[in-house]
Amino acid sequence: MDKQPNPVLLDALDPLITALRIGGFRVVGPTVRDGVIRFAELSSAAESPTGWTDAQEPGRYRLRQEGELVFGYAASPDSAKRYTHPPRTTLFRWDKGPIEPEIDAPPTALIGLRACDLAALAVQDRVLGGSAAYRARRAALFLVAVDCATPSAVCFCTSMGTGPKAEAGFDLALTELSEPHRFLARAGSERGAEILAALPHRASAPADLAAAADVTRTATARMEPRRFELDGVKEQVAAARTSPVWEEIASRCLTCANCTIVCPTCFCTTVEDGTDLSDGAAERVERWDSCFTFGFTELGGEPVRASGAARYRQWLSHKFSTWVDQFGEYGCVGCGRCVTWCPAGIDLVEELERLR
Amino acid sequence: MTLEMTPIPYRVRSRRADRAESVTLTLEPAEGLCPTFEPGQFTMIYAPGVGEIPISISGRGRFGGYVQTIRAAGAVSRALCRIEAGDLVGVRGPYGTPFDMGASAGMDVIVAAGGLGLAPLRPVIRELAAHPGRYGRLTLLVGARTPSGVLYPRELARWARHFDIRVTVDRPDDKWQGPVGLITHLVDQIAIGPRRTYAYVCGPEIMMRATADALVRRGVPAGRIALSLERNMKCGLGHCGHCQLGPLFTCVDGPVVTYDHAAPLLEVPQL
Amino acid sequence: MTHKTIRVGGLSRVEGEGSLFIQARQGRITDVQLNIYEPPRFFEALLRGRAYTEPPDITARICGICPVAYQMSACQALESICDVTVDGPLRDLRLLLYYGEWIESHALHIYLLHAPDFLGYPSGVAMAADHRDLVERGLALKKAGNELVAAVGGRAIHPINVRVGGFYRAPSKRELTPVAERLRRARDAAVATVRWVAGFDFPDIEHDYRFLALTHPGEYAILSGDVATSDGLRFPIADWPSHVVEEHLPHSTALHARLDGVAGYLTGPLARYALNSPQLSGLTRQAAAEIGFGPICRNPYQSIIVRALETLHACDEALRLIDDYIEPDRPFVPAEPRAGIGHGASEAPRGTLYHRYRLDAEGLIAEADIVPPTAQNQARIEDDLRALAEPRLALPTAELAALCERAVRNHDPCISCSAHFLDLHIHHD
Amino acid sequence: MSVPKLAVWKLASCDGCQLTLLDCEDELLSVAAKVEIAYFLEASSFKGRGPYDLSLIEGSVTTEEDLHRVQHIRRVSKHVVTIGACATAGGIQALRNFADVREFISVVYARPDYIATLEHSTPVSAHVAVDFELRGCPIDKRQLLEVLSAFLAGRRPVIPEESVCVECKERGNPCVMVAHGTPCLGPVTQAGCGALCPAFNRGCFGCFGPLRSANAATLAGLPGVTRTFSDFQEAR
Ligand SMILES: Cc1cc2nc3c(=O)[nH]c(=O)nc-3n(C[C@H](O)[C@H](O)[C@H](O)COP(=O)(O)OP(=O)(O)OC[C@H]3O[C@@H](n4cnc5c(N)ncnc54)[C@H](O)[C@@H]3O)c2cc1C
Ligand code: SF4
Ligand code: SF4
Ligand code: SF4
Repeated sequence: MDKQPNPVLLDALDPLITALRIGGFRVVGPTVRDGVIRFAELSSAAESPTGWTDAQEPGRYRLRQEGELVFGYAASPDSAKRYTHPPRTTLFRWDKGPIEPEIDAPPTALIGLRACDLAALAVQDRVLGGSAAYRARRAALFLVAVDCATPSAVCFCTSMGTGPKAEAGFDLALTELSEPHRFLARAGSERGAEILAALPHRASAPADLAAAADVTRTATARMEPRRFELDGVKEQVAAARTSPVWEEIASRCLTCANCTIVCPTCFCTTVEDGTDLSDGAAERVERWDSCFTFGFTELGGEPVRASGAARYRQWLSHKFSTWVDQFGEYGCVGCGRCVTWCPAGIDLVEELERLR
Repeated sequence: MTLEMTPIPYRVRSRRADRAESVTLTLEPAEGLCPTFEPGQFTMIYAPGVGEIPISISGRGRFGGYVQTIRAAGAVSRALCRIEAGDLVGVRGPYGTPFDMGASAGMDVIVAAGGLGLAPLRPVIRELAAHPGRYGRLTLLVGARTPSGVLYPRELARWARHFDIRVTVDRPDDKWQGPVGLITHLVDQIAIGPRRTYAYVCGPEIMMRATADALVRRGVPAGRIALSLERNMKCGLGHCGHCQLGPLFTCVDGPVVTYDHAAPLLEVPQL
Repeated sequence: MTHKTIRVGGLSRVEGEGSLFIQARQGRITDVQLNIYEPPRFFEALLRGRAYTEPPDITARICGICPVAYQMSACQALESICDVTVDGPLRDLRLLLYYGEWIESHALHIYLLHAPDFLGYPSGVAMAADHRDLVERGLALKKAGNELVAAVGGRAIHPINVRVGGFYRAPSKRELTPVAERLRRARDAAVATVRWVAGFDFPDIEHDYRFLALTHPGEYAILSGDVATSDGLRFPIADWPSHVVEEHLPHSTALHARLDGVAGYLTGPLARYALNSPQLSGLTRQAAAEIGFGPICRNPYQSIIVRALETLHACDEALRLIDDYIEPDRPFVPAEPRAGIGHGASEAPRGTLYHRYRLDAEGLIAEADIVPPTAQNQARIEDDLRALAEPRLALPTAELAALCERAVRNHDPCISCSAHFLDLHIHHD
Repeated sequence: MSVPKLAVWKLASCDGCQLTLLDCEDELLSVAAKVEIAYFLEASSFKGRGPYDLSLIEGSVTTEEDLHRVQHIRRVSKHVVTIGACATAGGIQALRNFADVREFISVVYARPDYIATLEHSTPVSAHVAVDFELRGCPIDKRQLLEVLSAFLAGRRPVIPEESVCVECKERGNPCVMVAHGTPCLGPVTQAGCGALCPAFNRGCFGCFGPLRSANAATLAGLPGVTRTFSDFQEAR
């Protein structure tokens, strides 16, 4: 976009949801379900987690009611990955030749993505951009980001340089402000600007902008205790390939793969071949895989990375070292999901510091 | 619409069971022409309903198509070995980095193959043999488990016109008169001018490392030793993650790499 | 011909593995043994020392055909110790789950195990070659039952959603809607099944059975009730041990049960029907009237009709429960353990299944006792065989053996269930 | 090609796994059209003679007689596939895979004498060569069908060796361990059930047995998990 119009104030989310639905999008946003924040299809803002916040620490996540914010929680177990890179897709059926299914890419508006989620999408774009199916699903997304106000105790986007404010890669971005409760909204794309212009809105005042800056300042300060120096990490991790620390981590790691599956940038997949019992037609399915599964590197019946230490090393080294070799950026965006959702509570930031 | 993960139907033009417990297929697209390839590249071959595996391209068929040699190692390769002339399989590719034929121009060339490693080296050898003037001394070292495990025996005889060929086996039979033992012994036996030698190596990983190390010991720079890595591959596109070796996705950054890049990676156990 | 021995090496189309041995001398049967050679699995022993929360998951593994029955009897016994009552929508959910198991188990027996006897096929699958539509109807009926169990219990075999006090998670009304759709079709299939099996050719045999079943004032008893018998006995479940005594017979890993000192009573569909048939759903009673089926049936071959009626009842009642279902506020009633003894019984598809537990103050199981229906029926099945075989000893052995095997199948014995028994013997030592 | 012969055998077990075959209501008749069900006592009085192309065995070996039976089955079968936790793990025997937690677990067993008894409950593979082991208590219907169609197509069954957590995340369950503090065996248990228990708000109790690469010692150290862990071993 050529010129950035001033952010405007929205008093409620419902008109946005309605406008997006009328615009042909399935609107997906945060809801409270079974004790966690989950993305689900929304028909109104009433389904949002208003007044809920989370407490996260390694291996632990709890929701509690506090405050009045709609987006007063940090990264949820869901990320945009499910929508751009679904857990399971049929690649083709084969009956004397391939029969490709339509790419399932319904226009979807994702509401509530954070700066780290946007950064993760940018990372995915670089890794999976060669895939036409990925591009189709990606192009079908309308992204409504929210500036992060309440990072959790595991977040470290400031260290990775990815947040907490949404800077780019969105159609719309909101800053949620209180007293009075309102959203400062800015467009990041033409279509975002169009939607915004059509919504009931008010002009913003300098005080609103100041309040928004304050949100980011407070959020940044919350992550200060966890801040670490990124410079040199790539080389240090590569140099630590034979460190005894990997073995020590492996004694705690369950090799369960939770960290990789929740990570918004982890992209590994496997394929499964099958035959239909009734008509004998063959089918090939692609599904999420993880460098933690035993057979991932199987070669001639034996895995190359047989030990848990080798598998943990692969995961951490990829995120902070070899990803940079391959794509010129880090594979981690600092969302902390892998830390919270690791049942053994392994904190990769802590491990990183020990490896340096 | 054809997506990158969807194989294209290829017909088995001919099938030959090799002495070496492998099967050599010539595959042609059911429609249209098959893309060009460079020595060292591979395709993903799909046995419908069974699975898809990477197989190196060993050459062009007489009427076009890819010649590919497959050994029955597991379920998918077994299914491919059972396939008959006229059957359809799926093919994606060619993929991967090739052996750099320009890099060895004007030099002595050593080609070292262990077992099935001769399959991806066949186009290299043919290229060298086709332009003998372009290169210096040509040496072909072949290691096999048994005498009958030596691939392409008839062609070997033909290549002898251009190459100094030496074959060694692990387990000789009664008729075997040649050398017995590791291919590295052959490296030690040949004359090498280290500053004007280029080597193409393919075989099991330990064989490649031992051969490359032996060459390095003889003074050949690691940057002039090309080898072809083998890793678990599901996509061939750098999307599935399985074939990663340190900073490399073996399917797109490899399989062919030079030893200066590979050595520090292969040294680390379970990388 | 004075001596005759009939052996059926591996009884087929029954659950679990057993064999049959009958010996005759001078025209009289001298020995009938329904051998349960299924190896013992020591469940009661295994339960000891374990937490009171565990029997629903562990005892389900006694039988893959009627795991819900085990879970229900176990929960009831344990809840009685914890002094917890599970009622309202949670009890309805339990009934739903149980009806699912009845539909599944009865459809399996009717279509795949029993009907082939009447139509002259070795199996349901073989029967499908000529009667594909019938077998498909049976499979669809069975599937409806399985889906109901899965919707409430998580999966069809060894459901995971049952706990002492209720469930881990209550299904939403929305989750039950598609099941209701299928059940409506299943109910039609059940009506058709009643009509179909009523037309079979039944041997004209009646036995003077002594029936035992649960009975409940509000419903055709399945989940709970008092124990009642056809000769007028009636007692609460807690009195079970003073009425039913088991003895170990050498030829079987199961025990024979005696009711007030007399062996040979029958539990199961015939017993339930005889004692409670007026409580069947209106549609079910109507179907019974339509085929001219009386309120009591003593012909073991016609147990297939009773199973068909019970299947219809289960579909009908399950539909009513889903229609009336209101999601409970909480999926379970908290149940704190204390020291004590508890009894539980429910009507497995094959009959009354009794559990007794003694807990210590920490809630660990000090003693467990399980009496499955097949063990109770074993003596009575042997009596049936005696009555069947004695007048037919002149028949060729193979033919008589086939008849005997068929007579065993009438009672749908579940040998897997019986096979955890030997430790009872150990346990009473 | 002649129609392959299928046999289904039962040792000490609850019948649930062979019932799973009969529970494939939509596929049963398709399967029956592709194979000859030559021996399947629970379903058929027809007892076809061997040799069989594929034998499915349910149940564990607990007696001398069973031992002879499995040897016989092996002799008359081209492929032997064991189905279910009893046949693949023999119940409590799976504990030997966890030598490091054995001591920890032994505290749980109030009656070591019974353990001695159950130690005689061994998986079929302890006695004869087995071509494939299908896990689960009970086995999963989709996986059973996959094994059958793989056998018919002459390929290796696609039974992923991954943790229940992978399926759990795929299904979109909240992690009961992290979000609710409920002990869960998912991280060290092989997938196959579709992460059923977490979907019902309870912890996995290990129906599909330990993951080949499981770090059980670590899980045992997490509070509240050991109890469940030993349970799953015994409950099988
Ligand atoms: C670049 C390259 C070139 C090659 N060129 C040749 C060549 O020219 N000729 C040749 O013979 N070989 C070649 N190979 C080796 C060949 O690819 C392997 O032998 C082949 O992959 C073996 O596959 P398989 O299915 O037969 O064996 P398997 O080892 O049984 O399986 C192979 C793959 O399938 C997976 N798999 C198998 N079963 C399952 C299951 N149940 N669930 C999930 N995954 C499963 C394995 O993890 C593995 O990734 C090459 C390999 C590479 C990397
Ligand atoms: S590695 Fe962990 S912190 Fe980094 S992006 Fe992935 S889940 Fe988030
Ligand atoms: S780091 Fe944690 S989440 Fe990742 S595999 Fe290990 S235990 Fe599982
Ligand atoms: S609930 Fe259990 S299975 Fe699911 S992710 Fe958590 S630990 Fe793994």
